[in-house]
Amino acid sequence: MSEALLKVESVTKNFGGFTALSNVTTEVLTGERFGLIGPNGSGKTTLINCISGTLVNEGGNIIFDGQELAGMKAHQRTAAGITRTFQIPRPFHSMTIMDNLRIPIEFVSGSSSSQNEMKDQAMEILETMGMAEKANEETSGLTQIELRKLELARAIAAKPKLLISDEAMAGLTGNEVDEVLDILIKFNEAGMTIIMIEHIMRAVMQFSHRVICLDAGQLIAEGTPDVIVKDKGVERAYLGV
Amino acid sequence: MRFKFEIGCVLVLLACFIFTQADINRFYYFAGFAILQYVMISTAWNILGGYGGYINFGTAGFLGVGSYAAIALIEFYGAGIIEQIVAAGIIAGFLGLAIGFFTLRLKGVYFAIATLALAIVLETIVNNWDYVGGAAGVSILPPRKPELLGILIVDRKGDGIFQNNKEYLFFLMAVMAVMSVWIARTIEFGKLGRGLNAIKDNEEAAECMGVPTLKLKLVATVISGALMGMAGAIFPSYVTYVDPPTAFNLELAVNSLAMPMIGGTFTWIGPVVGSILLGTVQQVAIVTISSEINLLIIGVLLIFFVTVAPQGIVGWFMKKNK
Amino acid sequence: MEFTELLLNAIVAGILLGGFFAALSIGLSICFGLLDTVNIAHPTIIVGAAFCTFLLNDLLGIDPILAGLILTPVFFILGLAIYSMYYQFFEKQSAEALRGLAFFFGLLFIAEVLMIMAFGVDHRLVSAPYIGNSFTTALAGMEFSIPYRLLAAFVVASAMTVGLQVYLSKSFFGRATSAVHQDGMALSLMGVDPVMVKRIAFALGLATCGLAGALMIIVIPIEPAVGRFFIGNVFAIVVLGGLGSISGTLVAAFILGIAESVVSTFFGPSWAPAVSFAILLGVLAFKPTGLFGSGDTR
Amino acid sequence: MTRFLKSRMRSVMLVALFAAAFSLITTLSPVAQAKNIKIGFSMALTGALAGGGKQALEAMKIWRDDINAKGGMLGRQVELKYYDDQTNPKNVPGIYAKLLDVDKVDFIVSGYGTNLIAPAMPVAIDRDVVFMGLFGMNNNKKWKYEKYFQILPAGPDPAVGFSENWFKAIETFKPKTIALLSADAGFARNLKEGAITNAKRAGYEIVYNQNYPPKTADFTPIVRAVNAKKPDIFYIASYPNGSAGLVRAIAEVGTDAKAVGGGMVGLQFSGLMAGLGPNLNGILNYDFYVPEPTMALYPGASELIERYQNKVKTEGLKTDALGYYLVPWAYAYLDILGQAVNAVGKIDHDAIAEYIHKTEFTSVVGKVAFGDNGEWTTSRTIVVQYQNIKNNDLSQFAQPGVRKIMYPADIKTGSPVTFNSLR
Repeated sequence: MSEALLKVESVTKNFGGFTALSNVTTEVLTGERFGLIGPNGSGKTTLINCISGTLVNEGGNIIFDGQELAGMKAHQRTAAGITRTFQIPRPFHSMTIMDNLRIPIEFVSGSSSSQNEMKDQAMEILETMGMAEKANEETSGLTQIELRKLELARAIAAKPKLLISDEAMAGLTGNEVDEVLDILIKFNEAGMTIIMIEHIMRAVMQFSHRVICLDAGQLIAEGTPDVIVKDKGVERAYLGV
Repeated sequence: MRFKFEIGCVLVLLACFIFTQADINRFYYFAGFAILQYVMISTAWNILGGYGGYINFGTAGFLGVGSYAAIALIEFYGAGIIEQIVAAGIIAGFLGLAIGFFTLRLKGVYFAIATLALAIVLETIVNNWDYVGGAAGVSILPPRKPELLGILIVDRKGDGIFQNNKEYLFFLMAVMAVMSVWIARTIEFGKLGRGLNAIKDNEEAAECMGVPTLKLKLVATVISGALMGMAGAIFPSYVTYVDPPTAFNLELAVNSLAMPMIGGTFTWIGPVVGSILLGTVQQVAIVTISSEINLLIIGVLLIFFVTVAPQGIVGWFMKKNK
Repeated sequence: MEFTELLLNAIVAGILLGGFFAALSIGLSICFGLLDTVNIAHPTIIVGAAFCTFLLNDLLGIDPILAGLILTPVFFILGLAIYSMYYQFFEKQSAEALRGLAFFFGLLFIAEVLMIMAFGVDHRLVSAPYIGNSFTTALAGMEFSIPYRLLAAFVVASAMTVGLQVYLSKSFFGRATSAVHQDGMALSLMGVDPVMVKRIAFALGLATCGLAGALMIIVIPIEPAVGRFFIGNVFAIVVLGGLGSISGTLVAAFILGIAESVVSTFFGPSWAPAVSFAILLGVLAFKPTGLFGSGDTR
Repeated sequence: MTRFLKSRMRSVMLVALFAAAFSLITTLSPVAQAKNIKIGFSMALTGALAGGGKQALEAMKIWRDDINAKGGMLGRQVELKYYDDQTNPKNVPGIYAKLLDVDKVDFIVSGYGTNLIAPAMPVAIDRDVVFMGLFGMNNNKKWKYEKYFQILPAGPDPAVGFSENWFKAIETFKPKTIALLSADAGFARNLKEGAITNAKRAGYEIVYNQNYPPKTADFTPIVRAVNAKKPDIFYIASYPNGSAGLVRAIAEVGTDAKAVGGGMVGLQFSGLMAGLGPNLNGILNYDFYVPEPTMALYPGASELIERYQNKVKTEGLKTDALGYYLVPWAYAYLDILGQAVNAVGKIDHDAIAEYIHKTEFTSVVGKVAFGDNGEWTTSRTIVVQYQNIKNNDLSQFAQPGVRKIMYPADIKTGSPVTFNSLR
């Protein structure tokens, strides 16, 4: 493994009197498959909101690819190479699936390409995802797994260096989870660093090189999946004992 | 064919020009002017409201600023109509930029109410600005023989291009309306339009997919505002008397959002269809029904269309032909 | 001394005027703030109630405020009817707020026409012993005169606000209303029909029009189109107070009332609307959810 | 559906829509009725000025019936052709174009009010036709159109002439200071400008000069601000909403000004008079016609008003129950046109305009002569003081003694007393 792609240094975030993140420090290495776990309300989504720029952290620094992210808007961070998916899929519902993918291509990864080239790039991703035949359909008719896949496909279309996948597998069946895992691993092998937030332990442990666990806004454990699984603190956080 | 739409635009303008040369009742220029003005206003509104999903409730503010910019220029040095329109477009565009900075961070209803508030603030300022007539209103005397680049435009004896000022204004209005439809269509099929659509569907997702949302909204507000300002600028010359309640009328806010909605907000043709339809009904109602029933018809039509054709007439047609 | 006397009188007048504004806005605070129905026809419906008050007062000699109370259940039922229609065509299809806005505009026009046909276009007033007189008192060498009609508006509006606030925060139904505002799904899981809750809440909002109409005709002369004057004001107040906050609405109404009154007294009344709405714009620029709004901006 | 078909559909739809819109407008052309003389106008039947507009329209219908009973104009029956301008100046140019081009009316007269006359002026000038105005303030000042005649009896300089008599009436108080307040609306602002001229002529010191927005709900702060300046007189140029609000606010806050009122529009309307009742006592305001015995100089006016009142009652009209304010004037501006046309004997706008300029007419508003800009040669606004109002009963306002005439001197039925002495 090489040097750190993303450095999170003492990041703190408050909502009114409630501390959602307190002094979180960690780093993600280039090419790594990084797992982020923690019980509900532990601050996982808040952390990635701070990384992706939809929230502004009050304290600490986030450094991506050697660049300090403070003051950068979400779309600038996307252009810099950080893209995320949403826990509840947020497709552009007035567009076809193809057009959904064309938004990040046009605004980020392929802004200098012609319309036809953009279409090809989108199609290529859809083919990898196994959704090519649905390219010209509206999003309203999609099933749960298809929505999840669209969410991923759209994020991948931005050609990020770092992909943050926020519970991309919630509500999917076992087979479908494997399908999504395969896709993510495929893109990781092509060089994409991936942070995966997940409740499905099997998936996250199988996927990740390294895992951190948050509880009540604090980082309580960090290590390889084997270490995390045996960690007492993690167990306590999840079981509430 | 590549420029089919542009050719269509030219043909429409040609038809309008021939229309002004035919010796017919001048009433049609008045009615046509009013309808074309609404085509322009609702098209302009739709750039931000239809594509971007930001409801501008302050249409009257932008139009009023356009009208009063024109009046100020007339009072200042007797500016010609083209100068008025250009200047009003620039001023209203800047207004859009300024307002955008303040209000575009607001979402949904907050934005709508903020723009409404803005229109009221502007009306109050104009009320107290005596140079342009203030609350007392102002009469505009149109020049008898306007020239443009040394060419005589209007002359009663037939030496100019048009016989009558109203024909000239009608044609100008047609040019501007077609231009704004062209602009709206270009935006719709371009990067800006797709970005705005993404914003309408889900702003946060759009931002995270690399769409510079604030910038696009600002650009849309500026373009939309400038077009509204231009539509407002021609108004004083048309009506020859303007006072703040007329220039900042609530009717403008209602029509500018009702017309695109009746036609369909998702495509350029929607506002055009909506404003031709509703505008014609209004113009016809004024000169056929001389009572409050007029207003009743508008009310019933509004409710009818939004309940029966939720995607507008264009959406309804597309569905049927799927 | 004279300045202090003027200023204090202006503030008192502003609070009373704010009470009147609150009466006009409080129903909208429920319909718009809690239920997201952009009821632009709200002031016009109040004018309708004002005309009914006029009839009751003119024909039967009923005191306007009593008439307002009598009208309250009538407008509650009207609210049920309007919401049923609105639900059928918009809410059920989860249509954008924009379509609802057009619907209420249509409603506004129809209501105006009905009033023109029923009452004509002339201005109407009511008479009651407390109209045209004021309560005068001297305090610390300064004279205060408080018009009874505005005092009535203030008292009734405050009572209405406090009543609604208590009802909405203490009763099961009230809490259900707040819940439906935040998460309709959770409510259905609790076994409460969210549509029913919304319907009743909307009707409650419209029921306030009964009393608000009575206050309107006590305070100003009415004609069918006078409701349009207040569209800007009531929406500004609800938004300034923060959507979903009943007490915020009351405070915002006082702020606008005092602003208008003080500006009228010291800087010339013609600037009053600009100041009121500039306050709104200023607040929104710094706190996009209004004074007492919760975190989420919709 | 293919993209091509879709775009085809669109253009077909657009063309069809244009065609439908055009045909809808063109089919409006009515069957020409050559026999009748048609008089066309726009009138405010909805919107802010509808109260006046509806009243005027009924008076105009009475005139039509009268002249038709007498044989019409030029031996032809008269027909009124009118459209509702919704009190929105924007609608006016189109309406007059329709009247002249499509309906082919023989004459046009104006709608009610300055704002709605203004946008019709260029249309009339463009067609070079006689244009009678109903209650316009200085509409012809910029245009100087020689075929425009206006019925508001405010003299050759209307803005100043309108309040001239009022300022003469208050001389008796020997005032030194004056406060001026006006509604932020066209007509009222003009009135106030005229009043300022009169105040300066008389050498009064202006201690307060402000405008209020039409949407003002509470006027007590304004009245207090005025009182703080301790003016001897308080001139108000207001619209109906504000007139009512101010009368009440003054009743509640009180004032030491000796004269209050002047240009308060709306206090002449039945609804407001009855609604305000005793609060009106002491107000000194302009008026045009009141049921005082000396108003006999308007021949036939009281009979006309009686007919109007009966019409309202029997037909169940929702218009002003008394009709003092506009009925004689709306009748007269048509009557003068009718007299002129019949005297000239043909539809010749040049000749008719010339005739109107050189003739002194006698109508229900007495003797009328038009001078420069088509305004009256003399001012005949009357000044009345409200007094002896006991309750909110409307019928008392139909009796003499409630609105006594203070000026002009030749028809006065009382002398102005200080505001507070009548409270």
